[in-house]
Amino acid sequence: MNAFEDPLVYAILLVPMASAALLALLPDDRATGRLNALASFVTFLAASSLFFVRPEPGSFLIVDDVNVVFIVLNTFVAFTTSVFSASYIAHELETGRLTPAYLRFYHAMYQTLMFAMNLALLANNMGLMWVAIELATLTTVLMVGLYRTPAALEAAWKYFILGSVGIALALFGTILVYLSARAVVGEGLDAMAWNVLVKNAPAFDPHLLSLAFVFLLLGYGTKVGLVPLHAWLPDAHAEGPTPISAVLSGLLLNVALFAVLRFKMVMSANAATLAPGPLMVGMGLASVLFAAFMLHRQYDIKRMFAYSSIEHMGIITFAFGMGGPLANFAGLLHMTYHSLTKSAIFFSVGHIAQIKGTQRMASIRGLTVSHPVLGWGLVLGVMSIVGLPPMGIFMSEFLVITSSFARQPALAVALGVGLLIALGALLLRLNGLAFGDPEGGDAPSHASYVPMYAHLGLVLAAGVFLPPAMVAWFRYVAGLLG
Amino acid sequence: MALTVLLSCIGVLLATGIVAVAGAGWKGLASNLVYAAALAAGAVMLSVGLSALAAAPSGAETLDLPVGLPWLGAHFRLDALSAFFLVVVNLGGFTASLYGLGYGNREESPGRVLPFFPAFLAGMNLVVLADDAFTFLLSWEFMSLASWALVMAHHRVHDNARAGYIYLLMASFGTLALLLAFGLLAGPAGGYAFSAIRAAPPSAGLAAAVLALALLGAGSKAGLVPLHVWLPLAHPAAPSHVSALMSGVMTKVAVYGFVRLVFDLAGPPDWWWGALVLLLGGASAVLGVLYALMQHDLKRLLAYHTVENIGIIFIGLGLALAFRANGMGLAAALALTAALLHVFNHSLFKSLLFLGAGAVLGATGERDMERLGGLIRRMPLTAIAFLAGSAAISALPPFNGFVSEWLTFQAILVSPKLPQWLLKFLVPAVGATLALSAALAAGCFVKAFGATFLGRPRGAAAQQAHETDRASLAAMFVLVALCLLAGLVPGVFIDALAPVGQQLLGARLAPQGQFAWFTIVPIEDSRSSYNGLLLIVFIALGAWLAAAVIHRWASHALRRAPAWDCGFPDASPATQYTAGSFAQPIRRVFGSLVFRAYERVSMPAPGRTEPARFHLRLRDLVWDTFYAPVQGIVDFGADHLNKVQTWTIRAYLSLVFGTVVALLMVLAIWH
Amino acid sequence: MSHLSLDVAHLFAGSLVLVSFMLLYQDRMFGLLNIFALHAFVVSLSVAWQAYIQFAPHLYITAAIALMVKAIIIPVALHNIIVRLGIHRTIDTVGSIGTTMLAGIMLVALSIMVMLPITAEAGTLTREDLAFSLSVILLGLLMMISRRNAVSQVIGFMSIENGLILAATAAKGMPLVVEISVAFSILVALIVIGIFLFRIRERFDTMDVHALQRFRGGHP
Amino acid sequence: MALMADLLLQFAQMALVLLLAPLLTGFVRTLKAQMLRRQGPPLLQPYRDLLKLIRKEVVMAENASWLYRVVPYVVFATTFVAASLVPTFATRLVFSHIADLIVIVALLGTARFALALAGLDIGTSFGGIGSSREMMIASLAEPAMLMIVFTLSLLAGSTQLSSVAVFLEGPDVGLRVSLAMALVAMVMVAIAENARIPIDNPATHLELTMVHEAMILEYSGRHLAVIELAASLKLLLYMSLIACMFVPWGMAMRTHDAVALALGAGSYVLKLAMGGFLLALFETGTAKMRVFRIPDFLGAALMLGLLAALLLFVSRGPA
Repeated sequence: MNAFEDPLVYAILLVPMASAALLALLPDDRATGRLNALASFVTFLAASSLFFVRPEPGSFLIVDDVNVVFIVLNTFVAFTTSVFSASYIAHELETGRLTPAYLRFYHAMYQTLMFAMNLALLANNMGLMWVAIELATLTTVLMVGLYRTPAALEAAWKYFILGSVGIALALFGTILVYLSARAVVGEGLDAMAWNVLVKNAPAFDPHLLSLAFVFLLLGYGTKVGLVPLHAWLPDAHAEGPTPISAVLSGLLLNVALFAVLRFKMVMSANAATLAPGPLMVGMGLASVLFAAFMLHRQYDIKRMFAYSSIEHMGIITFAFGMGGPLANFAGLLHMTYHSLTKSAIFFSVGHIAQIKGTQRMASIRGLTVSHPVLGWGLVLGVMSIVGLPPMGIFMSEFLVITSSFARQPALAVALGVGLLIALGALLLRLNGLAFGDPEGGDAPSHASYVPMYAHLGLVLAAGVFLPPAMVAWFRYVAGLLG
Repeated sequence: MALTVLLSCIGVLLATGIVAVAGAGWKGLASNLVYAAALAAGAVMLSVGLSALAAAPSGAETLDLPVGLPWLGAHFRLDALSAFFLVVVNLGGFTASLYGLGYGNREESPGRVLPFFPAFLAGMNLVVLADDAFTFLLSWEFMSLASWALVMAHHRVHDNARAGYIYLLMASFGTLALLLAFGLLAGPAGGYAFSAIRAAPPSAGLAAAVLALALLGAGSKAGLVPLHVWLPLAHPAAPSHVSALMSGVMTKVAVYGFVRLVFDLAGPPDWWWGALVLLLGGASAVLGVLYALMQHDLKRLLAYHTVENIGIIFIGLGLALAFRANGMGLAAALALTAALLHVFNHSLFKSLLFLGAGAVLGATGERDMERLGGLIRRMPLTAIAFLAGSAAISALPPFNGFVSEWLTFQAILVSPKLPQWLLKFLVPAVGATLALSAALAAGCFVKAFGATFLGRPRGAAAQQAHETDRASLAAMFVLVALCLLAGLVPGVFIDALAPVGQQLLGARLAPQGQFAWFTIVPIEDSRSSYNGLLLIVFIALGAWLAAAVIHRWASHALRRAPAWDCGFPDASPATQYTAGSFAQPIRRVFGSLVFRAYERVSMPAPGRTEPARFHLRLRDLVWDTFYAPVQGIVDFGADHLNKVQTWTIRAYLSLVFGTVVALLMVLAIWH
Repeated sequence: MSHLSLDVAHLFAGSLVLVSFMLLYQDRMFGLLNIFALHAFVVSLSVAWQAYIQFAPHLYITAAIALMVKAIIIPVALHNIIVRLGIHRTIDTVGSIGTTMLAGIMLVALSIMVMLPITAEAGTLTREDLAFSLSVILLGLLMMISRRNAVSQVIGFMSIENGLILAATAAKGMPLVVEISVAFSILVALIVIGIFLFRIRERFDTMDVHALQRFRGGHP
Repeated sequence: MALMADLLLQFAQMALVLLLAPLLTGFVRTLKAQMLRRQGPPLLQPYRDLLKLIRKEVVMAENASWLYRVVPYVVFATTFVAASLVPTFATRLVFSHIADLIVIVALLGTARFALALAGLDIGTSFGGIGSSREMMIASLAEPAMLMIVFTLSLLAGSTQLSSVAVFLEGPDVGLRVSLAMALVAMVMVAIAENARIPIDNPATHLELTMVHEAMILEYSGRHLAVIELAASLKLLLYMSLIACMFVPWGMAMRTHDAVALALGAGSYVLKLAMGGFLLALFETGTAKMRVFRIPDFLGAALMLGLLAALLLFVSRGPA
């Protein structure tokens, strides 16, 4: 296998690394935010160039139809989030919730996280991917605990422990996959390279593969936040800085799910293995229903949307579990739309929490009256996340339900009911948040609405019209996913 | 060609909405602009629809756009059915916009109305034109969303937020049902285009499921009992011209959805489909009007009447299904014509009534009839319009409401020819409910008109009321004229509907144009016939005769004197009958059965001075039966799952451990 | 590869499972530490043996790391922590030791059952080693959930990790083993530091339920 | 020429009902009086009343609106048209195509609607009582009436009164249980609709018991005259409805020659006299019932009507 020669791809990895080091050293707390955004932007440019150049896969890194969209999406959301984070963090400094020292740490960690996630997406080696995801977990753990409140520490600790166990399980699965591959491909790096694995999967030992998939699903599923492995997710979202909640929901969950997908491709290439579908459908459905009910008992705005993330991860897992070109396509679409929408929601939530000085929904009212731009942004976001047209999520949910109802009526109905219950909860809260007579504090905040509306605009546009190239990639991947 | 025009009009509407977001700043200008644009677009689309309906037999026109679902695109189709509903939608849109031209200047929060009004119109038009499942549902839900935003326009008013919430929840429920229906029709391969579905109609079992889902989906939007709960909350909450659109037009779009699904896509019906639809229709008709009688909020009363009329429409549709299943083409055409004609008529007089209610609301700021009264003197023109509307909705000849109900009765009278015994017995019973609801509706509108416009003003607001603006009056009187027209020369309208029957059933009524003096003869001359025109002529002649005779010979003396007060002079308007007391006898008759009504009068002992008290408790059985349990289940589940949140990390780890072990066991067994 | 070498590898793997059981059995804090040190020592031995029979010198690094970090440094560190934070010297368990042991035996049986159908050609000594390492992992999990005390839970986690190292080294010629073991050592180190920093005396579940309620936004 | 004759016939019937209506009312009153051993008013008293009324001045409440003055004419016109469309002495009159049975019922509904509105217009409690009770009664009477219509038209396969009459006069009817039920129901409805005892008492002005009279309490002079005329027209209408639906014999059906017409007219008058007599007999025989017993009475009528419609299938078997 030839050496991997492409400066762009290295840029995607090196820019975050370098800027992380730089940001860790820079004392000035004014420029860092902008620098952070700039670095993310450069990364995004480098990533989007991958639409046009398609380098040869190497033994450690690879760019193929499977990950190109996710890399671009990842870097894009990272960029917009960094823009949002600049305005968010400025406010945190003013209110003194964060000191410059922590700020440096925060930015360095932010870039490290980006590096880790890009690496996980680009990795052509499952061991490398594992290391990258572990690194991402560690950084987010540190970010979640950033505020040092007892609640934040508790959340971070819980996240850390559960994440570590998950990581351990995932590693065992990885080892098993390697073993099953070694017998066919032979020892060495090839036995861990995606492109090789997918090619030779039919000859692998089905039992080892099945066993491996169980561990991988549980291991990376912990990161995805599937019920019953979800326990860390709501606290981590609620207690960390909002930009991190946005990145967690919008990107890290996707990355973990992406890992699961990679392995599912290997699985589905081998006919004799235990069908992964039922497992995924079961966990997905469980997540949707569980989250749907839990949403009715949320009083903290960020926790609520964290649970909605669990719900949507459930939908996506359900779709991939269902399999078939339509459902897989829908799942990929849903991954994209969800990360865009959910991060947009967290952007608005972040500003709202800053303006109102609280995350308790009971004391936030009438936003469309007091802060129209922010309030309507939130309304739009929630409308989109519950799957109301013309936003894109409607399209993916339409495809999931219709395509699965013809095959598994009961499951599709259960999914629909779950969606409906969740919708009920979210809309009920939205009523209180956005409408009625305004209530709650009104601290000044130099919010930047651009990222939020950019995301929503994209979701809206995608709901009406999808670019053919994207469709082509997704259909190809959907085919691979079996 | 026609479709291009229509879609560009829709595009204009959407653009207007977006412009309105920007231009919400200057109030008057923006509102005039938006409503003028909506008016123009409505007029154009109305004319297109009419011409398409006229030219319908020449076949359907289709158009594809490269948007929406990739690899499918957005399909649009203009056939007789959609042309007819296009007319209904845009007629309502036209008049509502006309009203809006006047109302717009009174709106206190235009920023929350103007962007969504044209979007709402656009959504309804798109639904009618859509020709694939995705576009259909997208437009359907978009329509719901836009109307939801309009319901929330006055979100600070008490209960409006709740109304909007329940509305959006029920709308999503309906969409889910339709989603599943289309999932069945399209199959796993995903043939979402209606043409593909027509090409491969579902098997009998699937078709039955589709019917059930269509009833849930379209029925919930149309307000079929027991799915109607959101309707009387949401429709009144919106600004009045939007209420007119929602009640008069959007429910009709829902009927369109049902007809499209069941008559066009679901393949040949089974006879019991008709029975099911008939039952639901009959229930809606009676319950709707009974609920309406118990209301004292004018707009809510009107909303409940929408439920009643939807019931009447579905009775017609059910009959059509039953006849079609038995291959009785002509009878089916008759029933369908009756239903569609009632769709048209109801859209007319319900819009009219809501606009009238809006005028009253604008003039007095009151929706509560117990505080109104005597408005016939303060706002005579509105009173005339509202009276005409009331007469029409009470199915009084010579107005249009009577014609469609008369046709429905004629269809019912064909039922003995049905082979199934169940239908034989069911149909006359449903006829009885239809008659009952018609009679009760008359009572209800005597109450509504009497309490609002007649008698003496019950409050200061009613005393200082002023006649509403010109544009609103114009909108109302356009509708009055149409109501009369459709009542006097129904033959013309029946003939206009013929292509729809031709398309859906392959049968049509005898062309009514052939009969002299605009007589309508649905089946045959010796069986039944009706002539509204001559009827009104005779009535006019009779009235004129009496008047002439009297003014020839009688004394013209007229003296104004106080009304007879039994010798207890009391000027207080509180002594007159209120809406509540008017409905009391009927409540005594039906209340205990339908509402579990409970009355208690506490009379002070003789000689005591404290006032007597009257307690009344009504219960909404539909809510208690169908909705409260659902709420209970959700709360139960939420409460119990919620405990998981406060577990310890060790407990969570045990969860993980348990999952691992369980899956390993699965694996071990699978080997 | 001689028969003997296989048997020795097998012996180490088996004895690791045995030590895991000893961990489960132990209910005194310092005794636990010592047994864990033994656990780590056995792992490093087996890794070293693998390095020897696979002629894979880089595995010696892994062995060395295991020996250094887990057999010496961490036990000592934990010992200090226990002394510093004045943690109870006895471990309160969930359910009796006996039932825990029983569960452990079932887990071993389960892991063997799961591994049985794997074809031998997947690699020499793969099946047995996998069965053993899987049982070590499961036993570690069991320990984590059957102990109420942070230190012993950490030890449970580390025994899981030992099982993973065993599996990784047994998988002949697997790349990145060293990197992975390094990454893991960092993870463990962080956990230990976390215990120390956050003063997590008794449990992972630090706060009482009402506090959790508050954190979970439990009150409207 | 033939058309002229037809028109003539039609107008003859119109005139006939207009002229006969007060006479029928008077006839019933006189009969009742004599059954009560009273002298009673002369037969032509209603005509005198009408003339008297239209010569009196109108006393109208101060806040009566324009609606109040229009209603009497509307009520009269609709009732008159309805009455003149019911075949009396001959079927297949030229205008019979304008309206069928359902339309006639609906026309009466229009009249009632207008009258009830007038009752509310002044804003006194009497008008309110009258209107609300009237609508309550109607809400049960109208469906009952329509059920009867169903029964007959299901039987005759037509809602066209002429066709119904022809069919029922024909040989292939025989005696039917459902017909009997329909007749009973019809009579009950007729009593209710015409505000006769036991539903209402046209003679009383005791506030708490009256229904129809309460609505028109404020009317006087020519307005009252028109309303009274309309009331007696309504009575006549129901009589002739019953006559033409249940005892169609003697009407001029096939031919419209002089003999047939004379026969028809004679039989019609005879039927009216009979009906009036029975009505008087019934009214003297029973007492007025409390207002809230009325629903039971009319509910019974409705059930009878429905039963009649359903029994058709039993007595006839599948069509």
